Amino acid sequence: MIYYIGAIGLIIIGLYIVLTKRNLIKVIIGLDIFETGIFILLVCTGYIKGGTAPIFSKDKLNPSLMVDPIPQALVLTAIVIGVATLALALSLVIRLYRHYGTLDVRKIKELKW
Amino acid sequence: MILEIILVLVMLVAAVSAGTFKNLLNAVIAAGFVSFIAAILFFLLNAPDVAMAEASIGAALTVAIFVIALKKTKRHEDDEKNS
Amino acid sequence: MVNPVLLIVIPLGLTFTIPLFGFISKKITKYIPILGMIFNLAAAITLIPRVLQAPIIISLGGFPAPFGINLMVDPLAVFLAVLIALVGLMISIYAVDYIKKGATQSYHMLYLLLLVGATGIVLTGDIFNLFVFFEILCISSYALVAYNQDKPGIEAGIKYLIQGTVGSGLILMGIALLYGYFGTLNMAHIAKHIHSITPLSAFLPLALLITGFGVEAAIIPLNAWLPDAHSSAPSSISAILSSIAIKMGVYSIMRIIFTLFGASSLLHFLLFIGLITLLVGELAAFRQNNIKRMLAYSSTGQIGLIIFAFGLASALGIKGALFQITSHALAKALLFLTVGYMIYRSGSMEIDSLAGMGKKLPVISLAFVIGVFSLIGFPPFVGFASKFLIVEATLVQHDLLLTILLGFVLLATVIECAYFLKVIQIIYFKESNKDPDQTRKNTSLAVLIPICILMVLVVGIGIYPEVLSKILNSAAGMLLDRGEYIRSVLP
Amino acid sequence: MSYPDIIFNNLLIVALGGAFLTYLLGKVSQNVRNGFAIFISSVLVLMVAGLHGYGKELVYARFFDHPLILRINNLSWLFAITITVLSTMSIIFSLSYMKDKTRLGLYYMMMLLVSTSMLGIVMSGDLISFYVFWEIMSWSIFVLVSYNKGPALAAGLKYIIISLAGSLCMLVGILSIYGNFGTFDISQIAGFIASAPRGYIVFILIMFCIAFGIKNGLMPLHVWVPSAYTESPSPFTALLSGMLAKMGTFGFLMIFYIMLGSRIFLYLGQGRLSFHYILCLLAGITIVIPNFIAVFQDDAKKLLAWSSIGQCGYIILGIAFGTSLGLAGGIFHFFNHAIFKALLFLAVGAVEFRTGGVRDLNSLGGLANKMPVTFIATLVGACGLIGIPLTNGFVSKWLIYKTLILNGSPFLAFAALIGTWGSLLAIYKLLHNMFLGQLSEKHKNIKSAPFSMRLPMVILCAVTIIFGILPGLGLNIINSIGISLGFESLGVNLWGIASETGTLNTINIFAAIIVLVFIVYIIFRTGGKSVLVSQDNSYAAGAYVPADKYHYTVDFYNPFYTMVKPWLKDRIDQFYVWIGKISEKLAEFVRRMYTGDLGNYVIYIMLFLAVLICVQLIWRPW
Amino acid sequence: MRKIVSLILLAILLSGVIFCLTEIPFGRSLSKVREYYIDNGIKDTGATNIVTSVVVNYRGFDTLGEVTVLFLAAIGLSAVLHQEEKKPKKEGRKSSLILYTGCRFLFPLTMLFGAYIFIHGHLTPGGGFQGGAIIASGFLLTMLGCWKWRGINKSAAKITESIGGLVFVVIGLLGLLYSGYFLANYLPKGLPNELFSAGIIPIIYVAIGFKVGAELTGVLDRLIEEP
Repeated sequence: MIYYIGAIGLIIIGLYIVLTKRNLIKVIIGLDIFETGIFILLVCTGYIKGGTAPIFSKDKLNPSLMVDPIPQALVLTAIVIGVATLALALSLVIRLYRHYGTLDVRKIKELKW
Repeated sequence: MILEIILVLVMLVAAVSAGTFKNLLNAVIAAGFVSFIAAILFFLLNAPDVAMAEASIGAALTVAIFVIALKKTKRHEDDEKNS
Repeated sequence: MVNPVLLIVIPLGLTFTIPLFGFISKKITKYIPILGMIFNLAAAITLIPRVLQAPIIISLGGFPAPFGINLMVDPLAVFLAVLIALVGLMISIYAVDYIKKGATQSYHMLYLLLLVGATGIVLTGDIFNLFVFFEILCISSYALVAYNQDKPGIEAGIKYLIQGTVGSGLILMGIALLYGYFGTLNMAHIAKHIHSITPLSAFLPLALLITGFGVEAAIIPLNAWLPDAHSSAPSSISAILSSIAIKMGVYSIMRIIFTLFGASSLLHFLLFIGLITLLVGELAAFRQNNIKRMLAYSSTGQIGLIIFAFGLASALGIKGALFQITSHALAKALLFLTVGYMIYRSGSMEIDSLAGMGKKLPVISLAFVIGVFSLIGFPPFVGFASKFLIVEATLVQHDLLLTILLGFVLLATVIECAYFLKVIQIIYFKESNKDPDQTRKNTSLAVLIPICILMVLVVGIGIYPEVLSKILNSAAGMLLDRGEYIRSVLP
Repeated sequence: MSYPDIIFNNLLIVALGGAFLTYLLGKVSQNVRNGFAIFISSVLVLMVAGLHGYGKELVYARFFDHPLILRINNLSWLFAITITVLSTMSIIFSLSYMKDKTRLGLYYMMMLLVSTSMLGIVMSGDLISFYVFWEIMSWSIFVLVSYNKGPALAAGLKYIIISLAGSLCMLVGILSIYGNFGTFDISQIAGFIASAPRGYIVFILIMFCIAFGIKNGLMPLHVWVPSAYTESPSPFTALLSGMLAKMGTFGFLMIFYIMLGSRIFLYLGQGRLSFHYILCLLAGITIVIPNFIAVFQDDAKKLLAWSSIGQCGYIILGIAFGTSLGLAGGIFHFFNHAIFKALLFLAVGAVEFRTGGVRDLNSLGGLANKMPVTFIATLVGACGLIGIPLTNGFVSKWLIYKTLILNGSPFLAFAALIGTWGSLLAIYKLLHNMFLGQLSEKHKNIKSAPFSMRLPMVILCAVTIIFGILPGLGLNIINSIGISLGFESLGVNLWGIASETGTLNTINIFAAIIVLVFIVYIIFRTGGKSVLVSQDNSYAAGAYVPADKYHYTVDFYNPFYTMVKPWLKDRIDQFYVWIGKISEKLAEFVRRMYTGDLGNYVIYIMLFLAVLICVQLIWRPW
Repeated sequence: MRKIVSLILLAILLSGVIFCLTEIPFGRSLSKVREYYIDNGIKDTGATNIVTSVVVNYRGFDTLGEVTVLFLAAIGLSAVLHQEEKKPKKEGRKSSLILYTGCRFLFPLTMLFGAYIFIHGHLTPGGGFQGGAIIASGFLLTMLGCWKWRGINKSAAKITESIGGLVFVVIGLLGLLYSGYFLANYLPKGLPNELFSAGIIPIIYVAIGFKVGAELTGVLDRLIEEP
């Protein structure tokens, strides 16, 4: 249960940062936290109380208690996608800073209407 | 159980502070800390693979990329390039 | 017998080889996308007759449907794959000559990967796999929008990226909730059990997915990235974004609503969203003086029309929507390519700077006119056929409300006519104030070929729309019939 | 396979191919192209003439799974022959008129394309091909109207927007017919529609009438006409006013009497509220007001434009009134108006060509001696327009009056009469200000119109007079049309109509005119001679007045104008302009939604999500 | 103002999420496919680490896409940060001796650790991505700490990326060739818990490891070079 709280908390906090902060780096940090929250949520859906990791490291393991491996695979994928997006975003931010001299989204308004 | 509660609370606090820190470097470090605790939580959730991925990618590389980007741009949330 | 998975894998492999070729010679790299797209086009066309009998299920890794990932190749998917390959081929030919500066090698890789993502989206039958390919599509388009590193390009790129990432985060959240409910990712499997939970508790995943994909589909008010991205990207990228990428968002939304959730009663709501999108898009385009921005807003409007047609939820309506997708893809690609070349000539995106193009670039201007007429829906161009189908589909339902909404749709068409024909008058019947610079005179073949082919297609399909009728009928039927989908994936 | 079959099967192909071939030949040489354009148009005349009295239908293509049908009957034939003749005339006229213009290939191709699309319209046997040709015609007109740059662009834009609105209404009508009856074939629809509820029929009629009324310049929808007629090149204006606007007339005929049939159309609603009576009232308004607006125009083509709106009113009145006499009058007036209005526009074009593009009536005058043929042409056209006996206009107007009086609708008759006064004043102003009065200094050494301009004018004059003297030529066909549309026959002979409803015999009138002319001649001979006085020996208060001060064509009808001025504002046009302004403001407002602020955009996304959730929670669509 | 609006919107979202999560009991997986993977995992793929078998084999197509996304990030970065003229490398500042020695001492160990991780991906937790990330962090260490760092060998990194991707694709296509399914596990499964087992999984994971390492390193290197 507490994990759910953590996950939802991260999601909400992350989105709140994205929505309210004006600094692009802050926005990207918010996205990072948001995605972390989703990862926890996703892993939680596969959790089994008192279960074990889905690895047959030794023989005497109860298969019915192994947690669901699928969400872990998904999260693994999602983490990599997240870091890819993040790297691209930051490289764009670096270029943007060179063009505008600021990272304040209120001041980055060349394109509008 | 109590450990998990503490961890989650610390994580949320770190997340909030990542939002509130004016100094972006602190914010980034706080975000990395969030990922780090998330990795621990993953481990507690019997997801060692995810834990490793989160620790190595989320907590280490992400922070590194952030720091590099900060080095290229600026440290503080609302100061301008003086040029 | 060509395995549909090759449609995704061969271009992907070619992308990986591009750097290796790059070591041999820089020249080769820009022809590789053409190669891949030619293969895709041929393969997809060969798939059509088989798919018309029965949808093809490809289970990857040899694991049965709910356990492994499976490709669900139904007429709709094949049709869209053909469309992607066709437009992609045209634009890659165009790019051979158009893309000169910048990291050209990276451009071609990103472009090919974008098409891979689009093809994957239409072919896959697994929701998380859909998400992955969607990410491929989005990330490559973020990078491509910012390709020519100028001020607007970068700004548009970062804005697009932030909005897109929020959207994909929402999608991932929706997938997480779906997995929490059903413990499976196979779309057919979810669709089978979708009614095991109350609609009220299924609404959040639905809303999350619609919003997430809606960002890419550019439905009002999620389309804020679109005009910026389209106006500041290289024109070839604007073309591919406008004719393929946003359609993929629409496709995903439709897949989710029709097949995954079967939420057919939500479609009435969709009707209004489509109408609002249409009107706002056309009105916003009305007062633009940046030609590419105008085209971008008009794309929003056309998307609205497509969603409206889908919202009719009748076989005829869906056929009309698919036809509209086709016509808009062809016409808008044509428009962006021609406008791109005009801009490259005049060196400015202001509409007034296009004056006198009718003399300078006769063929290009003719292509522009044909594209515009097709968008407005004048016969005998392809746009007329789609508009015909949509109006017919609206009227055969004998619903007063629908007729009134249709009135608004046609009003939007009139607005579109107003601003587009103004541009045509400027191109043809205004004297250019400054003489063209003599440095770049000859229109290169690589630019002319795709434009001419698209022109021929726009006119040809417009004169003989029967060509697409068969596959579109079966595609519409397939999209409406969830049971068939589920049965064919999970026997 | 007889000749008519061959002609009929290949007519549109020849027309279309000729259009594109003309453009291509233009790349080779100018003269070849011009010659070929004339050749093609005259070939079309011959082909259509060969189809006289020939009825057939043929499925020439399929759109989706609907067959597209070509069909020809007397009505189509009458329209087709008029189309081809007029387009030939205006193309011949263009030879010298357009000589020094640019992008002539486009011009000639579009002229031929327009006539092709009109042939398609009148010969289309199903609603899809009707709509397709209609739209092709619309955008070709758009290209041709905006052909003269400058103010023409605004006119063209105004035209195409209004026209598109109309044709979209028509599309709605067509497809809703299909939705109800499942066919596009006009003759089949005629079978089905009898059983349809009256309200639905009225809806369909309104949808179609908007489109046709727009093309025809029916009163509340006429706003595009003056500017478009004024700005387009004169030969095309002749075609536009002569034929293109009349496509609306054809549409009215088609939907009222072919698709609905008179016995349904005439009994929609009862008494004064019946559909056709309301249409007649609109037509009456269209007759009165534009004719008087025309009186006060100073631009020759604008004047003619307004007066053709008025004349279209006569046509619609005759057609919508729905008696056999009225129908005959309407159709015949369509034909006559096509002829003499084209004649007038060509004449004005000739003057414009010679005087170097001067259309302002206040600065012209006294050209009668300089350009005699043009003057005669204008005179004949004017007589036709007013309806002087021995011109075709007289016959058709007489038929219409007769109908109105016989069927006892005094208001409409009065309106028609007033309209005639208006047109009389207007056309006399045109005639006088251009040809009579004082020749202004700068037109002293002006040459007569070139042959290629005189030829079409002469031909059209001849037609005008012939059909005035021998109206039976036209009335025979029109009578057969009326019969085929289910009206009782009129006793038509070569000299007119001899029936108990209305007797018209042009022989008597002819004799009377001869006698009258003789008497007048006698009177003038015996009466005091008028003495020509040189201008120089006339003095104003003892001061010598230079010759050009005598230019008394300025402010023609000024007192009358000051009298009725307040009633003659074109409020409808202002209304449309107001709509345009409003929509622009709206567009400007909507754009503001996209503030360049990224934060707002993300908020939009969350807003949409929240709205979706709320919709689901409250409305529960699923 | 903006804060209030966003709080309201997030509150709506939060209510919705909570409403949904009441339907998803915590700690009790509703998965319909879990048992299948747990039971047949070893038999199908031969990997004792079920997550790995899922990642590489059951859902290998996702992983291909995932690799592609990372690849995309790398080339997108090079496209966005592309410079026409190559400016001369600035001298990296001299770092202290201790740091320098420490880096040089740690770098091989990190490499080894990463390699171990992705080679044993099918037996123990971890795999190509984790290993690649660790390798990249090793390079990062040298970039930060080493004296006169003058960039990695770009072309080598490129070649590694391409080869890695190609290996993945080619193995998949061979599967299509042999057993008719893309990414089918056609190699001998071997015995569980042995290094050389699980058919194609180790090969793919090694390829992924190299690829990911090269890509992440390239990304970091590109970012650091950016003036």
